[in-house]
Amino acid sequence: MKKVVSLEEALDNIRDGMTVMIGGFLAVGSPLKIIDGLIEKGVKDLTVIANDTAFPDRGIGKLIVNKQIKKAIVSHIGTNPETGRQMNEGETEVELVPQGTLAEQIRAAGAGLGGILTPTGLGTIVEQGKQKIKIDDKEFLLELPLKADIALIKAKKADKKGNLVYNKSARNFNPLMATAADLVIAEVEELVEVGEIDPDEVMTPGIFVDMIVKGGE
Amino acid sequence: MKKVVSLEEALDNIRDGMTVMIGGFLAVGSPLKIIDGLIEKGVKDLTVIANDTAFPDRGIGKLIVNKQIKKAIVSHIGTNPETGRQMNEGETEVELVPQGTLAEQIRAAGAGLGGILTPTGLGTIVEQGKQKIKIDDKEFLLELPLKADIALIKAKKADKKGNLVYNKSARNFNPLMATAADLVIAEVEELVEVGEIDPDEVMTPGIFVDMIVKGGE
Amino acid sequence: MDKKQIRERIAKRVAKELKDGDIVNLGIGMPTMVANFIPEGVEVILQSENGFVGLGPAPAEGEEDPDLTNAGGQPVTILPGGAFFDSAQSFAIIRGGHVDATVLGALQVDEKGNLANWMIPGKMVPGMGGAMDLTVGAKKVIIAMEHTAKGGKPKILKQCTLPLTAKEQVNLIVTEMAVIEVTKDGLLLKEVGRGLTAEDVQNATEAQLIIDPNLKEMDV
Amino acid sequence: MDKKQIRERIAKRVAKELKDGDIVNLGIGMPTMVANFIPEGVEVILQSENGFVGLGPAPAEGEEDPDLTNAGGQPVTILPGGAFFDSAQSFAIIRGGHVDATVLGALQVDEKGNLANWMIPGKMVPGMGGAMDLTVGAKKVIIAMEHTAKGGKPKILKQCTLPLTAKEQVNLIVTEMAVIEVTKDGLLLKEVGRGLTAEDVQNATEAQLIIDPNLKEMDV
Repeated sequence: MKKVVSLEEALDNIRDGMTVMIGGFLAVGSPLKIIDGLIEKGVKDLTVIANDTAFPDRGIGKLIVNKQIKKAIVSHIGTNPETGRQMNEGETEVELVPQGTLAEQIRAAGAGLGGILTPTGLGTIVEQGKQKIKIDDKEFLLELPLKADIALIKAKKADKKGNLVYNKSARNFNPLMATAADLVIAEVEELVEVGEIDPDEVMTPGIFVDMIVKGGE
Repeated sequence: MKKVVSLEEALDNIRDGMTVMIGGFLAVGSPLKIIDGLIEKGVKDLTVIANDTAFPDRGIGKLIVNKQIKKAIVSHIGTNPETGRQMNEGETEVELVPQGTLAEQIRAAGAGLGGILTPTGLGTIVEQGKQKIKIDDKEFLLELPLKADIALIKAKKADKKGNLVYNKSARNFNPLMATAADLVIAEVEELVEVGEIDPDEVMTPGIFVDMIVKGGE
Repeated sequence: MDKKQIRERIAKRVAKELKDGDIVNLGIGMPTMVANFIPEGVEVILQSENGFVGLGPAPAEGEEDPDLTNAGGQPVTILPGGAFFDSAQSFAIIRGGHVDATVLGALQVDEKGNLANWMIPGKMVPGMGGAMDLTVGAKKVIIAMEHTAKGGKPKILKQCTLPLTAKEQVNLIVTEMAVIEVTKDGLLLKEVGRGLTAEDVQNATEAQLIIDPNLKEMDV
Repeated sequence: MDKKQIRERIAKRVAKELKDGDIVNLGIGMPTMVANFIPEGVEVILQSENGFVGLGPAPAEGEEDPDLTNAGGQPVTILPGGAFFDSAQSFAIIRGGHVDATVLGALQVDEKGNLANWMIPGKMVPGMGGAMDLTVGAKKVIIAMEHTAKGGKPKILKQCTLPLTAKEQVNLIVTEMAVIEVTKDGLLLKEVGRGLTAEDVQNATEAQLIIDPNLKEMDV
C-alpha cells in the first residue's frame, strides 16, 4: 500500500457513521488539517473517541459546532460550551469517561486484551452498568476495549515507512490510537526518508500506520 | 534521596527472601554488575521475576547455578539446563508464564490496574486456577498484577535525576519493571548531567528510579 | 479578603503540605497557583496529566511552544530533567500510586472524604477529565477550595449531594478559613484562619468538625 | 534427503506463504531459516518479540552488537525503517493482531488445529516464551516441522497428547512431505512432496487427511 497520500485520498476513507479516534489534548497534537478536511467534506454522524472536544473554533470542537458528531466518547467537554449545549438539548450524545480509563481502553483494544480492571470510578456513576470484580477484598471496575474504524493522529515527524516521532506534550493519545483502529492515518509536519529516524527514537512503529498526510508546521 | 550510589550501597537494600524483578532477555539488557554483586554477597531465597533464566554462566543464570533463587517466575528456561534440572528435582520452584502475559502483569502492577483479561493460555494448563471471564461470547483469562520489592534494571544512559535511555533490544522488560517495584535500582553504562537527555527521548522518567549504579560498558 | 487574596492564601497553605522530592499533580484553576508558593529548599516534581513530568513556569511572551501546554491548555515550559510520555503512561503514573500528592478543587466534599467536583446535573457537566484517576491514584488528595459557595452555602457536607468524583479518597481540605484532615472518625479541624474561631468555621460547615486539641492558626 | 535438505525444503515452502507487506514473526530454530528464502519482490517485515520490527540478517563477524539479538539470543541487525520497543509493546503487537503470520515449530499438532510445542512433562520443559501469545494473536499460524518424530512416529495427530500451547489456532502445517491446511472439517492435504503420494503422507500421519481435489506437488 502506498503510505504517503494526499489529504483527499485520506479523506476518501472516512465515511458517514464511522467511529473515529482523533488524537490530541485540547487540540494540542490533533490532526488539524485532516479535521478541516472533514469539515469541508461534511462527513457526518461520526462517533468520535478523543480526550476532549477542545474549543469551538479549534480542533475537534469545530466538528462539534458543525454538527458532524453523533456521539462523543471523551473525558472532558468543559472547554467547549457548545458540546455541553448540544448534550443538554439532546442533539449530541456524550459519553464521559475518566481520562486514564479512556487511555487504557484504547490501549487494551490495540493490545488484544479483553478488558482491564481499574479502581477509577468506583462508587461513582461511572460504575453504572459495569461488572465489578473483587480481588483480595479490593473492588475494581471491568472496563472494555475501545476500538475504531479510523484513527486520525498527528506526529511531528514520519519516515516513509510510517515510523512516527511526536513532539513534547503533543504525544498524548496519539500513540495509543495508532494501535486501535482498522485504518490509521497520520498527519505529520515533517516527512523524511527511511533510515533517517533512529530505531530507538521511534515512538510509533510504522507497522501501525497505514497512511501519511503531510500537514502544516 | 541520593540517587547515584555505589554498588555496595545498592546491594544493601537487597535481602534474603525478597521478590526481585530483573530486566533483560537472555541476559541482553540485564544488570550484570549488580547480579555479580548479588552472587558475591550471597543473598538467598530470592523470588525472581524475569523473562528467562538466561545461561548458566551469564546473567540471571548465574544466580540459579549458585542456588540463590527459591522461586523463578519466568517465560522460558530452555537456555539454562540447570534451571530445568533444579525444577525437576524439586530444588527450585519455577512458574512458567506466557511472555506477553508476564509483560502485562508487570505493567498492570505499575499502572495500578487490578488485572487484565487476555486470551493467551486459554485451553492450556496456564488457565489452571484462574478466573475466566466471558465478554460477548469470547473467553479471557483474568491475570493479576505482579509486583516486587526491588527491580534491578539496566539502561544505556541515565542522567542524575534517573531519566533512562535504553539501547536497541536491551530495552525489553526494563521499562516495565521500573514501574512495578518498591525500590528501583538501575545499572547504567553512562551517567550524564541533568538536562543532557532530551525530555522526548527519555524512555523511563526519573520519577521511577530510586538508585543508579554505574556499571561497565 | 478579596477573591485573589483568598485564592493566594489557600494556595500558599497547600504549598506547605508538599515535601522535598514529592511528585505532585496540580489540578486546573486555583490548584495551579500552588506552584508559585512552594517553599525555598523544597523541590517538587510537577506531573502534568497530558503527558510529562517536570512542568515548569509559563514561558516568556513570544516563547510559547504550541506543542507544550499544561492540562488546562495553557503554554508552559518543561524543566531540565523532565520527561514526556503518552497518556497511558501518564495515567499509569497517576493510577499506579507514583504521584505523592494531588491538589484539586471541589464543588463539595464530605465527612467521609467523598469528593464531588465534576458535574452539576442538568447544569454544568465539564466532565471528569483526569480527576477520577487522580483522586483514586495519588497517595495524598488535597482539596483546595473556598470554604463556602455563593451566599455562604456550605461545601463541606455531611454527605455530598452531587455525583461523586471518588469515594472516600480525600485526605486534607484547605480553605481560606481552615485546614481540615479527613480521619476515620470524621473531619478533624487542625487550623483556623487568622482571627477566626473553631465556631466560625463550624458555622460555615455542614459536617460536624472534631476540634484538634492542638488547634493552630493558619500560618500564611 | 538429509536433515539440512529437509529443513531447507520446509523453510522454502513456508516462505512462499508470505505476502508483500506482511508483518511476520519467525520462531526460534527452523522457522528462523524462512527469512533466507523469501521470494524476490516480496518484502516482509520481521518482528522480533524481544522488542523490535525490521529484523535483518546476522551481522558480519566482528560487527555484532551485544545489545541487538533475536529472540534466540543470536546477534542480528535491524534494517532501515525498523523500530525498537519494550516487551509490553512487543506483545501488544503480537496479541493485538498486528502480526500477519507467525511460523513456529511443533512437537505435535492435531486435526482441530491444537498445537503442542512447549513441554514434555517430566522430561523437557523449556517454557512457552512468546509462543502462546503468538499462536493466539497472529492472524495466521504456520507450523513448520518435520513430518514425523524419531522412528517415524506421527506428529500430526487426531488429538495432541502433550500439554497444549494453544487451542485451535493453527492454520497451516508445512513439512517436508506435505502442505496441510486446518479447516473446520479437518485437515486438508493440499500439496505432497515430489515423488510422494497422498497415501504416503497419510501413512505418516495419525489424523485422517482430506485430499484436496486439486492436490498439487510441493513446488520447492
